[in-house]
Amino acid sequence: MAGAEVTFLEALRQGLWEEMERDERVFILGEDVGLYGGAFKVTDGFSTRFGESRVIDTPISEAAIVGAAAGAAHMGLRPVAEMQFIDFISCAYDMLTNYVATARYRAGLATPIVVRGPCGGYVRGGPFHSQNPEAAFLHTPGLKIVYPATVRDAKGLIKASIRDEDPVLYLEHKWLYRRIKEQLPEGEEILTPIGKARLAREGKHLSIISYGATLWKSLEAADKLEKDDGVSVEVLDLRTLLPLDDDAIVATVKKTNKVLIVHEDTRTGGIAGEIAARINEKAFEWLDGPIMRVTAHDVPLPYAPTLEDFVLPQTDDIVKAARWLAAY
Amino acid sequence: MAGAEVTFLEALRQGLWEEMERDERVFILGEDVGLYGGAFKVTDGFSTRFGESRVIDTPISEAAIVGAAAGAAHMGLRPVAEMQFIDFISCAYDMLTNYVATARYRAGLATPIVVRGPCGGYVRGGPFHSQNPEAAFLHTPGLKIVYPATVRDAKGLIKASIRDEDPVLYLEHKWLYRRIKEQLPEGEEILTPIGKARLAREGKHLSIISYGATLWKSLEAADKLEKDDGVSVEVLDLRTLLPLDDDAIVATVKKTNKVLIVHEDTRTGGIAGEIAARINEKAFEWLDGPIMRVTAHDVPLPYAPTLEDFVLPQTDDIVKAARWLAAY
Amino acid sequence: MALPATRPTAAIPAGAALSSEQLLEIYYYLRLTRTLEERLVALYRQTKVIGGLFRSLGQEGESVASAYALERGRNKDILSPLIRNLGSMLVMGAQPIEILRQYMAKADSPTRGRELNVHFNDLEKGYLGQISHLGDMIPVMAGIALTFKLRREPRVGLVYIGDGGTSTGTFHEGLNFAAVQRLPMVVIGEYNHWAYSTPPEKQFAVRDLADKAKGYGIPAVTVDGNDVFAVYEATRFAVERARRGKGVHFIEVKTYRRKGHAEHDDQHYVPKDELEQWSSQNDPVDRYMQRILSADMVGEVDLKDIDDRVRTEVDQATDACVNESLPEAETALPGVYVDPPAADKLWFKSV
Amino acid sequence: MALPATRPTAAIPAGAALSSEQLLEIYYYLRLTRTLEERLVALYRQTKVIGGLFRSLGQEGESVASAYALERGRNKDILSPLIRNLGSMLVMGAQPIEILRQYMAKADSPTRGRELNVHFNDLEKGYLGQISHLGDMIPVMAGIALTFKLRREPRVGLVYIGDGGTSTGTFHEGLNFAAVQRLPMVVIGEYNHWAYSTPPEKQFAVRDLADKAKGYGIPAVTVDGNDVFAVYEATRFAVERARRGKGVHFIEVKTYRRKGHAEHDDQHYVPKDELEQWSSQNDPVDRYMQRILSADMVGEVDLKDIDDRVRTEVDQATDACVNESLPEAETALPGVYVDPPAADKLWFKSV
Ligand SMILES: Cc1ncc(C[n+]2csc(CCOP(=O)(O)OP(=O)(O)O)c2C)c(N)n1
Ligand SMILES: Cc1ncc(C[n+]2csc(CCOP(=O)(O)OP(=O)(O)O)c2C)c(N)n1
Ligand SMILES: [Mg+2]
Ligand SMILES: [Mg+2]
Repeated sequence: MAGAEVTFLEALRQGLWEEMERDERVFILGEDVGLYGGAFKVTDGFSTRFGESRVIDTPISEAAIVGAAAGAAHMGLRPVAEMQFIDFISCAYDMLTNYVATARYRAGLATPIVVRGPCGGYVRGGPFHSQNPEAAFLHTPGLKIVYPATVRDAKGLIKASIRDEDPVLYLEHKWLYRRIKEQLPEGEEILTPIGKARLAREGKHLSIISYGATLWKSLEAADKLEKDDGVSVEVLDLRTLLPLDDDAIVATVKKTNKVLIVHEDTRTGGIAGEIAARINEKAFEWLDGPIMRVTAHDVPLPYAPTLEDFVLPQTDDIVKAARWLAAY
Repeated sequence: MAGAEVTFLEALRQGLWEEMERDERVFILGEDVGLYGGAFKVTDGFSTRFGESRVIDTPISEAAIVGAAAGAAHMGLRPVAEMQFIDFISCAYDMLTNYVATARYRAGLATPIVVRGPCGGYVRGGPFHSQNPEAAFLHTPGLKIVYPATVRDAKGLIKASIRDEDPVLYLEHKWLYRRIKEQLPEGEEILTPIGKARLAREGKHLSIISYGATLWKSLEAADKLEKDDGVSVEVLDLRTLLPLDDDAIVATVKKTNKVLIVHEDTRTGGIAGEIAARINEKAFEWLDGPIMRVTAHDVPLPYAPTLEDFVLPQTDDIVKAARWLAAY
Repeated sequence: MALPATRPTAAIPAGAALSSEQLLEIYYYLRLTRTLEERLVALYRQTKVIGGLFRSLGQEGESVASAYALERGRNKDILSPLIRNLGSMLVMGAQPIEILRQYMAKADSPTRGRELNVHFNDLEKGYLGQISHLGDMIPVMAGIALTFKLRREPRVGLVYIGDGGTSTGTFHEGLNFAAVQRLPMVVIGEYNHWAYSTPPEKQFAVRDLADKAKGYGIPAVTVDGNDVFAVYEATRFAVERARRGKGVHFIEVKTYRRKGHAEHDDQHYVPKDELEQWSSQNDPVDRYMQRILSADMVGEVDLKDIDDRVRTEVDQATDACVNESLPEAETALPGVYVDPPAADKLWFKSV
Repeated sequence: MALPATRPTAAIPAGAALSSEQLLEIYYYLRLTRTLEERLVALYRQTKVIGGLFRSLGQEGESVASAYALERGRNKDILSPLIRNLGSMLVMGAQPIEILRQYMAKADSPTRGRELNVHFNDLEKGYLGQISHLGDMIPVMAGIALTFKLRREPRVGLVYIGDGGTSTGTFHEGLNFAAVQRLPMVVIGEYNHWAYSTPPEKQFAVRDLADKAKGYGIPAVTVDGNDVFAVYEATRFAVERARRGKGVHFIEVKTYRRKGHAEHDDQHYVPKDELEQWSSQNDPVDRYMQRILSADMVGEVDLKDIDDRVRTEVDQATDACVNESLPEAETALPGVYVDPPAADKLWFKSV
């Protein structure tokens, strides 16, 4: 039976809460996550319920936060480390890519940690509070990257990430926090499998592959194209970026024979490249047109609304690109 | 007139030396670069010639090395920062991507620094002395990445990087240091333009796009294919990875209609993806076969020769892949 | 650990050797900082400020006094402020209209709408804007001070770090490097009792930030950060010492962040009485006024004139820019590099 | 700053309370460390060692003594060694054959040929292998100690850091975090006079590593690192203190790296007389032997027996593995994750 409508942020909160109730090995550490409840209030009320020893306020030390999480994970705990803004994960880049991600492979060490934090733009955050770090970590065997776009997956993926045996980078788009709502079933446990994409919209003429905030802009564009142009667009929500769900990607390409990859991240070195390469290798013969990309422009994200709106991909950009590709 | 034969390492050394002789604003900082001359002796003899104030031994602090270089560059100096092994650049990831690369765009600050160091495998260095960091920085507007494969470019690109007005990551493959030799013309100044690829081998049937150590393995493969199969392979040496030379890439694709991208770096999230995406966008109609990749396997690089040889792309792998593509 | 809130209003230390013109100039910057921030709050409430708003209420004294101890002007000293060092930037010559334009992301703002609030530079005037990542400016300022040393220029670099910021790895690496190189650098550690919602005891296990200097082999002093004269004196001493080639100096200023981390923060985690005590009995501007008035070096009327002048300047600056336009969309593309001059405009913008 | 090279051979401190069995056990580990390394040098010269070879000659004392102060065995204390802490790992139960196999990248090495030298773990026995990136193990060990604290287990984490390693940001962040949390952790700072070719005065501006502890609000002690008893005593004190919930303790051991950074390094930058002095008059193993013999707690013959036993063990271990094969190529693929179980074998391997 359906429960009350909840926001993306509330669903994430519920998922964290349920896992902490379920498994006492789970604990949270990060800056201002305790009494204050985190910069975006994701852990609001947690320290009261679970105590300061399971909701640990740390110094401003991202490398120590991630490193300490790793050590605790080796000993059997299930740490969830918060980056106040995901932009600061860059300070833990060495610890995550060299220590954490390689631990199982090089030394047989289990390191089941979750590193999570608010990412993404469209919120006038400027160059250091709007970043999309997925591409910087895509190149890291040993790490998993999940990126929920829906309220349901916000909950289902945080729970799955905490239960995963390997380190997971959980990216939550702050533009979605309070913007989208959904009724979640009560009673039933929501777990979204890691590594599986989701068909967000069925279509015949063209496929859009996206995730996160641009998934919604892609869906908006799809509706517009259906209405205005009678073009039927399929939309695939990747949900997990590492490992990628090649089967789902190939399936939609083979179905529509045209693909547009949409991401908010800058173009060069963005994840669209990897996806394009895989489609080439696995479905080249099915392509009736070039794999095209709609992405941010290759600049640090500027602060002014006029600039940010231009730099980041908008629904109209997706519509224009899809129209061009459909007509190809 | 042609001078004596020099190694890749000696050419790099000469380039650094000449720039320090030419321009007193140029100075070097890094770990053990002074009296000791650096872990690979690239700066051997520099402190004697130029003094300790222009060849600065630093504490083990990669973020401080890069940050201090940036500050000095703002003031008009031309710092060349050495990472003892490029693997340790991960400790300066925040400083490079957030502070250095964005400085000009966000604040109009000139930051002409060079960050250089030995990278790459095939030398039994294990997971932390063999890394290929290019993909992790490809996603960084404001940074340039150069990767010489030849003795001439080792010299020409270090000189061009030092003279460039923007921050440059100069990657030198340690497997090439003493393995390749070349006669360099005396008297004439060698400057390799940043942003321009080099046609390393002309061919008709298929193009291999590569750089660094695998450029040589690709050339070896090309000779073998010519001899054994009569397949004429063109080989493009990228030389600069950021910004990529799209014109050169598109030109070779349009000429041979088949392309194999070869890099030593792990597959997922590697630079080949970006190249594949660009070819799709700019030369889709010219493709007579899928863009294929020969790369390392998606694991941290293991130490044992048997494992490393299997994980990293070898000449035979390139031969097999090219053969397959030629027959496509 | 809050300082005893009431302070003896001692006479002005002779050492300060500040003329009444200078005393009034300092007052001007204190007043300008506070008035300008109050104006920003008003604009914020009118949703004219695009992003967040960060206050330095209660910290204007240490910002202004520390910057005032520097040599200002072309090819003189350089400082790198934090988000609560608006006062320091104004002293170095940043203009109110530049601050207003930055916060409102105007086309004519120093960063042309690319960066926020006080994140901008003028190396000619002597300030280098911070980036958000705390600690990063310490190594960068070390590089600037290194340049002064290599060129044998009698210049000093001054950099601020918060009590929270001292926990970052970059703070450690940068300060250690500067100490080893004996660079002409002064670090102002701002003990303002909070790092967002985190109190000092959850940030470090030492009592004073000054204790941290012991690990770097550099001298340190702790001063009352709400005593303009104490901060000025300590900074001047440290700066001149550094200028003489004696190396890095650390100054801890004990002060208090009287507003939330940013305007959105309701400070529910802050003890109300503590807040009340600092604002009613330990306001740096009030204390400064008492001091200079009781020392008979300036008159009420002088201060009154400055208040009026400041109000006028802030009004004029506001009127001059509040209706300015935001940057043109495509101005987002140039200037990532010198070469290429602009980022590609993406294909879908023109199909 | 070299220590005065000759040491008074005082009687064994009563506090040590070590039985002659224990004294002999310590001697066994000292001898085993040195003999095993000499064997590795021989294998290195025969090019049987795949990568570089790192010696702890002159530092065996502090490694063995500090580890010996821990409670060993399942669910007991845990340490994280550096490349020169071979002795610490042996004390915790690492087997000579494991070390030999690691260096030779054998299929049956603890990491199955994936990682080098002493980079491997056995958390059951109580050691966590390092990664190359210096400083990273400090936060990781803090996380292990945090687990002990959260679970109220009477266990302690011990982690080593070199004089050079203390310059890293991760050292700072990890130690500060541990200090704030009052974790049961002991840090051994190894002042061995060199970081590759870099001397302490180019690494930091303090005299002793112990000075750095002052910045974290934790107690520190500096001991003669070549005095096995002094290191054992200091570590035992710090470990028990940590076990009682009193928090982090820092121990600086003054010692000397008598070989180059690695075998390839000819040490041309090292003053010959300094080297000679440390080896002839301040060798930790020689000093230990003098001490226990002069205290009449053991006899020459006991030591001789141990020397023979060690030689036999190292011979046997070598013979047992020297001709073992390297790992099968495709064993490189499994184990990046639990799920998926193995990395894809790339397409070109099978066309
Ligand atoms: C490396 C890094 N981590 C996290 C943040 C997020 N953040 C911004 S301000 C702040 C608190 C800073 O406290 P403090 O250094 O004491 O400065 P104050 O706000 O008190 O002036 C935090 C955690 C950041 N900016 N940089
Ligand atoms: C972050 C980082 N930077 C650089 C290196 C390269 N490196 C390996 S060992 C070493 C010197 C270490 O000196 P110290 O910490 O004193 O340890 P010791 O060798 O004396 O035992 C350096 C610079 C590294 N391993 N990690
Ligand atoms: Mg603070
Ligand atoms: Mg050392």
